[in-house]
Amino acid sequence: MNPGQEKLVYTLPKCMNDIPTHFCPGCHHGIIHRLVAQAIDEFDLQDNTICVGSVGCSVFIYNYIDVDSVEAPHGRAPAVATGVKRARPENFVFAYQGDGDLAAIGLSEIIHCANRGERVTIIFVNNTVYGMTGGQMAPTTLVGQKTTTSPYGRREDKEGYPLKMAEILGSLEGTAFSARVAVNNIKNILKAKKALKKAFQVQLQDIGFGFVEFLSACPTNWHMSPLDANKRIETELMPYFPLGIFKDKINE
Amino acid sequence: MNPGQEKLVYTLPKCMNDIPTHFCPGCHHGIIHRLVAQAIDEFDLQDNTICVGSVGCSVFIYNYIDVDSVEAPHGRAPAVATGVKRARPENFVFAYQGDGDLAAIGLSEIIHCANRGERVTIIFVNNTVYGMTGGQMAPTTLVGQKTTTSPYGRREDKEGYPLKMAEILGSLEGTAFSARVAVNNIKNILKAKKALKKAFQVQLQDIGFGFVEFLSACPTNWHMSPLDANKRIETELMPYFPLGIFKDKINE
Amino acid sequence: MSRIEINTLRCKGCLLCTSVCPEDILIQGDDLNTNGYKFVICDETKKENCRGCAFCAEICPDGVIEVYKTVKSKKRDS
Amino acid sequence: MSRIEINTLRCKGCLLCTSVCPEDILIQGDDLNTNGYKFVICDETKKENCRGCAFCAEICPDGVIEVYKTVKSKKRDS
Amino acid sequence: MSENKERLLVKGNEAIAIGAIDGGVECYFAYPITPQSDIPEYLSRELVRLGGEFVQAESEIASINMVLGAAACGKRAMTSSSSPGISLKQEGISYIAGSELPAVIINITRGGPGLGGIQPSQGDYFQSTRGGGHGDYRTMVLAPSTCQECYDLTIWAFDLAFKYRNPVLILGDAILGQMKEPITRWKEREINPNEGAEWRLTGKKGRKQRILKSLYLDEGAMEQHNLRLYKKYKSMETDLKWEEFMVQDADVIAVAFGSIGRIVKSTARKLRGQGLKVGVFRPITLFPFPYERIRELARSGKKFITIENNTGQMVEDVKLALCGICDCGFFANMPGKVSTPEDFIQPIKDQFN
Amino acid sequence: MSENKERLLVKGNEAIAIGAIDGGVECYFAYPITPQSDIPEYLSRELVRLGGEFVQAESEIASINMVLGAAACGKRAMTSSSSPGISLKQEGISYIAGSELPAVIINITRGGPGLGGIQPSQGDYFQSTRGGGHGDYRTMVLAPSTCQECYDLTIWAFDLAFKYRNPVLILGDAILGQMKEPITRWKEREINPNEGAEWRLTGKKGRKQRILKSLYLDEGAMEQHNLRLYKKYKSMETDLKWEEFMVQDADVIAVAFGSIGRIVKSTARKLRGQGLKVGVFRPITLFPFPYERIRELARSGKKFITIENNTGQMVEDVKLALCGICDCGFFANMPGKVSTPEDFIQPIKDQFN
Amino acid sequence: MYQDVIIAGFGGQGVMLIGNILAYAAMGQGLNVTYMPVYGVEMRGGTANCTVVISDEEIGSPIIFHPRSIIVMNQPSLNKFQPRLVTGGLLIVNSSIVDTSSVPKEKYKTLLIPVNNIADKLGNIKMANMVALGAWLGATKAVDIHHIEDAMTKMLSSLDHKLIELNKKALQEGFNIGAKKSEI
Amino acid sequence: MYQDVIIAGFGGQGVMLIGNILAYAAMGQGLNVTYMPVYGVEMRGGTANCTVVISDEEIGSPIIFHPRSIIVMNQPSLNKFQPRLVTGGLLIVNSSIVDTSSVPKEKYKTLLIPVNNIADKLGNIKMANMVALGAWLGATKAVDIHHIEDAMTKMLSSLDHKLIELNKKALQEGFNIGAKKSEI
Ligand SMILES: Cc1ncc(C[n+]2csc(CCOP(=O)(O)OP(=O)(O)O)c2C)c(N)n1
Ligand SMILES: Cc1ncc(C[n+]2csc(CCOP(=O)(O)OP(=O)(O)O)c2C)c(N)n1
Ligand code: SF4
Ligand code: SF4
Ligand code: SF4
Ligand code: SF4
Ligand code: SF4
Ligand code: SF4
Ligand SMILES: [Mg+2]
Ligand SMILES: [Mg+2]
Repeated sequence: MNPGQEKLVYTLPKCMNDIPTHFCPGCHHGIIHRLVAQAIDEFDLQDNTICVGSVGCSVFIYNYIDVDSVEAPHGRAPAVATGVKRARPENFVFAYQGDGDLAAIGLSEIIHCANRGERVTIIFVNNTVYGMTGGQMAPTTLVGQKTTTSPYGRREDKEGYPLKMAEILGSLEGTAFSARVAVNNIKNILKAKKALKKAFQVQLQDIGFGFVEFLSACPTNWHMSPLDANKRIETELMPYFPLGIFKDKINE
Repeated sequence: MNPGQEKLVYTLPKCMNDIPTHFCPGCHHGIIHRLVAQAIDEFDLQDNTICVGSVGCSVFIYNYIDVDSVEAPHGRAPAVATGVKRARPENFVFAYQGDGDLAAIGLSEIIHCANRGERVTIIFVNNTVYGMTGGQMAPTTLVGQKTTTSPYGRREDKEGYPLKMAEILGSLEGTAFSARVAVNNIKNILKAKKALKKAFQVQLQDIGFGFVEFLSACPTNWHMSPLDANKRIETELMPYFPLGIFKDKINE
Repeated sequence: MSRIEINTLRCKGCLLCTSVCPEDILIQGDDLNTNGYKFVICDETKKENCRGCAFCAEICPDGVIEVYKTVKSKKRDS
Repeated sequence: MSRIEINTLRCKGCLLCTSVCPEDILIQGDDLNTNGYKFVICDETKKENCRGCAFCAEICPDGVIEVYKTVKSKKRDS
Repeated sequence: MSENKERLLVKGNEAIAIGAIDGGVECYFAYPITPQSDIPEYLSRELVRLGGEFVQAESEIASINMVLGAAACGKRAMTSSSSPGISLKQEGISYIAGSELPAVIINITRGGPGLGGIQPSQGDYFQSTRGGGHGDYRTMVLAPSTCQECYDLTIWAFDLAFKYRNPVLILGDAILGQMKEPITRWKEREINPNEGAEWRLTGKKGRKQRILKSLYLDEGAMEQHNLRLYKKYKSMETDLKWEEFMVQDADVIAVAFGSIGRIVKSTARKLRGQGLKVGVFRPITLFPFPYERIRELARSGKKFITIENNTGQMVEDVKLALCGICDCGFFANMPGKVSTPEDFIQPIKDQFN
Repeated sequence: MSENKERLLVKGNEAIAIGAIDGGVECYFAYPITPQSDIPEYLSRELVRLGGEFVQAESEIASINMVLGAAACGKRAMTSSSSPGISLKQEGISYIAGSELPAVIINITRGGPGLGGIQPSQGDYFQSTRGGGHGDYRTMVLAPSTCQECYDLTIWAFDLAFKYRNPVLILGDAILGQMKEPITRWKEREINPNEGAEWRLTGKKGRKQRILKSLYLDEGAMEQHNLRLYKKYKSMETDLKWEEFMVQDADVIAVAFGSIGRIVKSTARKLRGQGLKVGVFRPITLFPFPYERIRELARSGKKFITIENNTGQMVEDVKLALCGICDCGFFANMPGKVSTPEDFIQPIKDQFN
Repeated sequence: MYQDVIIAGFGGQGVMLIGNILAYAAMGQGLNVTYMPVYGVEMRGGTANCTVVISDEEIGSPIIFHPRSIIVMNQPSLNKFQPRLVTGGLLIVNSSIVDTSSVPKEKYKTLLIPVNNIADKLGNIKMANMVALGAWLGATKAVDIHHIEDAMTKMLSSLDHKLIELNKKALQEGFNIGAKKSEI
Repeated sequence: MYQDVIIAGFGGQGVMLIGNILAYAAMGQGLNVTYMPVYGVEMRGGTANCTVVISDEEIGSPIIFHPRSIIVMNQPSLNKFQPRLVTGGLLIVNSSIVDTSSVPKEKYKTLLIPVNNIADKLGNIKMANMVALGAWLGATKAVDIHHIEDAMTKMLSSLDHKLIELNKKALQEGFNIGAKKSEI
């Protein structure tokens, strides 16, 4: 290419459909969707992937990422993914779940899936609320945080402390990779990409269960502007939900 | 009392009914039932206790321990106990669950109950199999152990490793006491009594959730004589499931 | 001499008690009870040694054993 | 000079892009698009400084931005 | 509607929550799901303020089992959800029925099957009236069609639950849950400290142990238990409830429940305007079902058409009522289709031929 | 029964497991529960030996959802359980039906409600035939009455599941699951690698993306979906199946299914011995139900009695069939009561008056 | 007395609020009323709408497929609901942002009102919804304006007094326009 | 040809095994047969029983409330099942451990056989069940003994040859006694 010549350096990932999203302004789901799609492209997996969608604001993931997809009932994506992977071990299988989905109703399924060491990759979007249903308390809601069902703020002696899924799953033998990342700034986005890559690799290399927890903003239900919500990730979420890698069998 | 005079030093706890048990010969459920009953007597709780039974070989606990009782569906005792305790915080509430009940179908309920710090006490009997239904694999079945549904032995790469519930629950903020004990010999029985006492105290003193995991023999489904089964507790279970206290807010 | 009472009708012959008795007093008998179990009995030759420690009763899954302890004559009344 | 293209119809005016642009090129405009959002535009005065770093595009939740980089003339062709 | 009392403009969901409060609910356990989340949102605020217990459970299964626990203590306990969530509660509901405990369960349905959608639908009629769980049990089922009824029937539901020691289900849909209408509160919240004193768990102090369970293994015990339950379900017929709207002189009676019931009333008014004698029969208790009254009306020579927002469920009950007298027409408003009075004009007219 | 082929003496549960293997099951997911645990026990050994997948799931919910996943890949997938476990699967079954996926679900029932007991019962008829889950869906329901039928119908169930892309339920009880009887295997296990090639998920290589889901939010979409499903359920009537036993000249026909069906046949033989012309009609497909054939028989003047091991469920279908022609007697053998042919003699005799 | 209306616009335009105020006012006047919002994920799309039915008789259906009047605050709402309006029905259009050339005028009683601009002039573009509601009232006289004002005071109680007064002014302004325009 | 039998005793007495062998043998002989065990928690109690029905016609009920014959290996089983035996039915009692004074003799064809002692004498008390099965066969002739032997060989395949031979001997011994006693 000649100097001065223009090159398209950033556009939608190949496996993503070029359509408007249904997300609210400033919702991180959109960013996370794209990171997942980039990873699929990077490993050239579009033709070979089966996506397991879940119920939550990400319910339309199959509209955005152009891969074969099946819809799991609320919380059951890890079980559905297990069924898919056992049926077609030759496929790359990932599921995408919210924090209500994964840490509340689906807690048993995710732990057992990880513990069995299923060769699947789980993308976990922790936005500390039930987004889709209008901002109710989630198992990851911070202590003191007001939601529509914790109108007086989450009380640690009644509702307990937020669950740290990346740590809990990281402690299980079957988990080959577990990390917590964020997409609130460019540095963290780069780290998130690396983590995603590893969570893909542990499946592709038949090592075990792969897991990435994303801290994610929900401006709508946090009742914040998108920019303030984005800031909250760092100021309020990270102190309780530290970013980091909690298990990495590739580097062991 | 005069020297040479006789004194009854061991008989059934006051709150236990004097009836034959339905357990198989050498089953530890019988010992654990009695330890629980002794603790109830010790704290003088018989009149004030509500017991939540579960589904498993211990399903008839209410026939043996003479306290008000309600029967929970398989795995849901922690949720039922939550309902009971919220309804009647003035009562002492305990549930008694097997490993299939607590660590398989009821995993979500026990973790959330502990995480909320519900003021209830959970007695967990880990005999590494589904006793009542005839010896199927449990989440606590040891790697390599043959059961009726793991006829080739539990395979770590397909079924994963046994879950260590006392450790997992101990790691949650809401848990005030968590320990693993055994009743295979007198020394361990004494330790078990102490642990039980603390698991009662954290509820009585409104500190949080109390949990005791008992390693328990199931001669029938281990296809062992009662004595051999009793030995297996030490030779095979303890190396993987170490006895110990994993959380103790009383001593903190 | 302390002593134990065995409710032989309820004994299931699991022998756990035999594994903890410091004096090896408990042994399996030859008879079946009405439930078809070979219940344990006291070894008549050792019976006298019973310490009343209640280990046997503590471990018996079926609550079959009651223990009577005799206060040692050396001790003062209390 | 590198440059970006903004699909203003799809922009939701969240302004995340403005928070990461090292050159502060992106600003909120005054107009609403057909979805009722005040979409972002390039600050015409700073536009030229665009580095083609694609930070804005990386963070945009709605995939609104495409980035075209101009190969620096100092570098050799590759 | 009393003109003197203050009227509140509230959603059906809120009317249910307010009805629960005035009906004396002490413990409420739920898990969010559209289109009923206003109920937990309201009660997390108001019930907690009044000193009641609200737990947002980790799942629908946990919440129904918390209800079981609180109900065993003789408390007025409630849970609410929507179709898929209610499916998940089926095992628990069966246990509550089997253990003969009182409980109020709200189902503000959505369209199914599966994830379906949050549109109005009456697809859960069978599940509600035939005991979607296992075993031969029944829940009482009440179907409101206005916000006022949402309030009234919730209060009644608690009374019935304790009268029969049985779960009582309120079956609404997205229209009822989401629409706002004025309601009048007519009941003061009161908690009866002696309710269930004969059977509830309190610790056995001063009396014999109580065991609340559904396990019956001894020979003949389960048979007896089932027979007793069966008789209890039969006895519920003393609490039948329905609305008759212009049936007296009607030639054709449209049978419809819940939100469709009110919409069909609009249709009937329109058709009366066209000179057609149309009446509406709206069952309010879906179980027990007012078979006898329908049979009576049929004997007087009227024609029937059932209209539902599903592919045909209550129509079976109407047919069972009409058995041997006449048949029943049926019009299926497909789940997901938002119905308007116009939709039902032709189907009803067709009955006149 | 061919006398040449080797006969195996197996439990009904095992016959189902063997039927699953010969029917080409590739993935089986289950959770233990009496009285069906022989199925996972058999398949954990034999299916795994043949290279199939068996996962003992952590719960009934997980297992039905694993079935959903495997079914989405076009595999012959199965789960089995018993009443309370089946209640827990209702949400998943509704999703599978809503997503139009093939699956075989075995319910070897116990007595309910609640924990109930492991005694024989037919208390889950409504749940099975009316879609115990939410929404307007149906599962095909097959009711074997011998171990041979356990085997035969399991094979057929897989074929039907793929034919209709719908869950097919086998409804047995503790008698059938636990009794041993000789069976003859007549089918070789074969796996069709192209089954479901038009819709299954394999990765999109070489074609457009496929989405298997039950969510329909766009205006009119759910309505259309429900309409299509409704038509599909109607079309299942081409696969109706039942047994007629001495009905030709019968004055009274006893209608009974499953294990009760075979026991009533013994009663009929006894009554024939007493000179009473009794026949037995045994529906084998419970959904779709053979309404038309029963109606036909009724038109020829026969009397009917339904006998069930519950308080009256299938009798509603028989009544719906007979609607307007005649009524139907009913005898309830209470769940938990182990029935013998003698129990039914008097009730049937009573029909002759 | 019977009246129904569908009110539709962008999420931020306050269409649900004026629907609520209208319903509340109707109740205050002793009428029967139903208010039916869209709900759930439908709201994520960025448009919102609600239906209000007012009557002195029992109200059957709270859902109206062919409304007697509609208030459309943006283009997509016009496109969606105008075809369903009954012939001769009342069509109130926010002409500040809707392409008025696309508005059919013959079949309906059409009021093109630049509610955004009017509100802007009054001091706050956010009150455009009140102008629209006022216009509808002026045209239909379905509910007394003082009941609307009471309802408004109750619903906007979190705002300071001055803002409420401004809102009332916007309502009145709209009412006047509506009344005048519909006389023609 | 029709025959049914309930076989009952303690868990360890092998009653399920002989029920299975009998069913298997009947199948080998080309007959229809059903075998119905008790199952689940009922077995925890320590007693076990099963029902075998053999017929050359289709078998309706595998469950028999009034059996034509019963084999009771212990006292509780006698107490439970004897009252249900049809008048004139065959009652085989393990008289080694059952209180024979409690056995009614007139109403039934009663065979008191000390199967424990016989088995013990033959070398292993565990074969008492085979003696009892043999006795039943001797009395009923329901199935050819060689089919029983085939079935036994198949079912006991894990045992060594010598033990199988011993079991056959026990069966034969029982058969002889049963045949002889029932001639009387
Ligand atoms: C069984 C069941 N229960 C409840 C719901 C309602 N529901 C849909 S999404 C959701 C939670 C969404 O929260 P989360 O998983 O955190 O995802 P987010 O929307 O925040 O991304 C709930 C409770 C459902 N669809 N199914
Ligand atoms: C929903 C449901 N699923 C399954 C069962 C069957 N079941 C009864 S007990 C049990 C497991 C028993 O194992 P465990 O909890 O370990 O207790 P144990 O008998 O070993 O003491 C199972 C699976 C049931 N009753 N309900
Ligand atoms: S509600 Fe929250 S999570 Fe859902 S789309 Fe909006 S911002 Fe995103
Ligand atoms: S099966 Fe196992 S756990 Fe159950 S009673 Fe017997 S020995 Fe105990
Ligand atoms: S009390 Fe102690 S010494 Fe006496 S028999 Fe028991 S264990 Fe042995
Ligand atoms: S421990 Fe108890 S049951 Fe076991 S042998 Fe000893 S006395 Fe008998
Ligand atoms: S590419 Fe870089 S410099 Fe250019 S506008 Fe985007 S963030 Fe700014
Ligand atoms: S990040 Fe994207 S959607 Fe947000 S303002 Fe920038 S371009 Fe618009
Ligand atoms: Mg969330
Ligand atoms: Mg266990």
